Amino acid sequence: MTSTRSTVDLAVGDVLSGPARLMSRERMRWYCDALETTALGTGQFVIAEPTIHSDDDFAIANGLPGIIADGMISTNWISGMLVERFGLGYVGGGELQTKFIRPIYEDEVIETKGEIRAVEDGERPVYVIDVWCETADGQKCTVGQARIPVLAG
Amino acid sequence: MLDGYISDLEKGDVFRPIEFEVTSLMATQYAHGVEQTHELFHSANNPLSRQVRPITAVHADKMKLLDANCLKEQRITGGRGPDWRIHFEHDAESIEPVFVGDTIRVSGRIADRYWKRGREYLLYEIEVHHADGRLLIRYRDRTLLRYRKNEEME
Amino acid sequence: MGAPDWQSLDKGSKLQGQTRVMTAERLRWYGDGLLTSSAGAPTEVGINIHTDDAYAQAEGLPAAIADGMLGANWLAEMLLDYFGEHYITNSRLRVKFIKPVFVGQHMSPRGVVSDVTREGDRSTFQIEMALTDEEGTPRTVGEASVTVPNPATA
Amino acid sequence: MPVGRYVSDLEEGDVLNPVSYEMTPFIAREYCHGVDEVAEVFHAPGTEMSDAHLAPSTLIHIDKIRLLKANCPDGAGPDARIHYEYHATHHAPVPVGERLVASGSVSRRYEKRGRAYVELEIELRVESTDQLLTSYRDTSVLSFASKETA
Repeated sequence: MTSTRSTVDLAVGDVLSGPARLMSRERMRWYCDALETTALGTGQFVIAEPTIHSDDDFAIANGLPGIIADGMISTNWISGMLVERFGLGYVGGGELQTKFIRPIYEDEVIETKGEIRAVEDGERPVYVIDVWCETADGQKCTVGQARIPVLAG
Repeated sequence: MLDGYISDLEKGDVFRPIEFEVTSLMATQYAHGVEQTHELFHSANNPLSRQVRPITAVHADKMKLLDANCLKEQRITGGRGPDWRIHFEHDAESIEPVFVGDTIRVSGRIADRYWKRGREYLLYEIEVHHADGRLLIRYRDRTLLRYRKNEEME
Repeated sequence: MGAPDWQSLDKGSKLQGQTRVMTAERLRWYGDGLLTSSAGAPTEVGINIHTDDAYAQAEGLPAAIADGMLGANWLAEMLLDYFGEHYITNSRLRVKFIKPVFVGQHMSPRGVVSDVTREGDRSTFQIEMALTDEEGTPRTVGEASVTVPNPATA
Repeated sequence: MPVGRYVSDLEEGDVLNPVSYEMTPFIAREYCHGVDEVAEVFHAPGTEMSDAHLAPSTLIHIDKIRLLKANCPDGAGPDARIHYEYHATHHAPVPVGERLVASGSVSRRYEKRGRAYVELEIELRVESTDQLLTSYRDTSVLSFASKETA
């Protein structure tokens, strides 16, 4: 894993990519349970109550065609891509903004991507990166921007 | 002896085989349990174009086989025997992948039961075949029946 | 880890996997994964020698110990990282759990290519492997073989 | 004292009662496990990235959940809430083992195309030093089904 970068080694137009993953029913459930478990934070694992992310009937009753992924799953996949590429520069001083512009449905293959939009000059240069998740046929679902300072060596 | 506890098994016992369909849940949840994030185990979107069950999950086949043959100790549903066993050796040969959707047949026998340095061991020989007859995995597994030593058998 | 890079390996090459700390959470994730995969439905692990110190002590152990298969899977992951789907399609992995692994220990998968056999359009790599603790002491040891197509025919 | 019975009762200007908790290794690890995040820095100290055990940055979203659970004890309201925007700014790594305080307020509540939106501004600080770790803005839709045609 890359943890520090002392020089600007990415240019406008350079791309980042994470793995292509299936948004499976299980992945949706793992996140729901993790959310409840960590929000309660008692040290005990918790199985989440049914939600639009885990229960078909619940989702349909809320006007959805079926269960949809919690937007924080795709946000975390983008975040994971940034952790792997930028390490502490992202974790300790970066910024990530994402919007959930299209639901991610069960069994869609989702790719995580990024592209350097700008490198802002300054004592501490900052990468401005367009980030998004898209389906196999290129429909963007989660879109946003990250700002990550280039770490001094 | 079959149908008792696992500690009742003897050299030469042949298990009644089990047959079942490998589901996506079986593959993805095992991989999740060991933080294997490679997409091979989570979807068909991978170089083999079909979702694969991790080879190491043959260990779960052993558990299912034991549940079907040692009726006093069905561990999957929470049962337990007189002592907790300790896994000592895992030896899996993958001849062909086990894909999600395959119906597989798990068979096996107790190849040996013996004492060594005060501890008693079971040696399992297990095979996983596809329902069409192809051999997929050949598995040998050595397990201590209990951790605590029997000093008389040292 | 990027694309599998077995083509850069030769006799004597060293393999390295991700160092991980053994945690109580990881032991529960493994137990849940194993039982869910075995049962075919979400199943939670209960009290056993891997999840409960008191239970482990009653069995003569100093504390709860890791299920050996968790470390075996970390070794398997190293093979997957280097050999990709070839580890799935044609391989053998044999491991022995020679020393217990306790919560808090940092475990590192390591390997060395002990032999490469090139026959026709295929090569078979033999690998000696160990899961070592922070002192460098092997706690799980093993050997693996993986057969891959030669580059010209890949 | 709760600010609203339901999340859907929240109004612009509402200040949420802060929540204080210890960021335990358990919380960091379980969250990572839920999202396939395997970077070891979020599981243990002493990694290539950091001597300290760190919590993943995205856990700030769980601070929103904590604040809503504490301030709106009866849950979402008549409809399921849908998350629309996540925006976190990291000022320092979030250390595991520290007591943290999450505070927040409702910065906007507005209607758009028949749907009600709520925007929260949240800060996460170290309890003992008041050091700001993360600032976070979050937008949620209070109901997915549009009320325009209802």
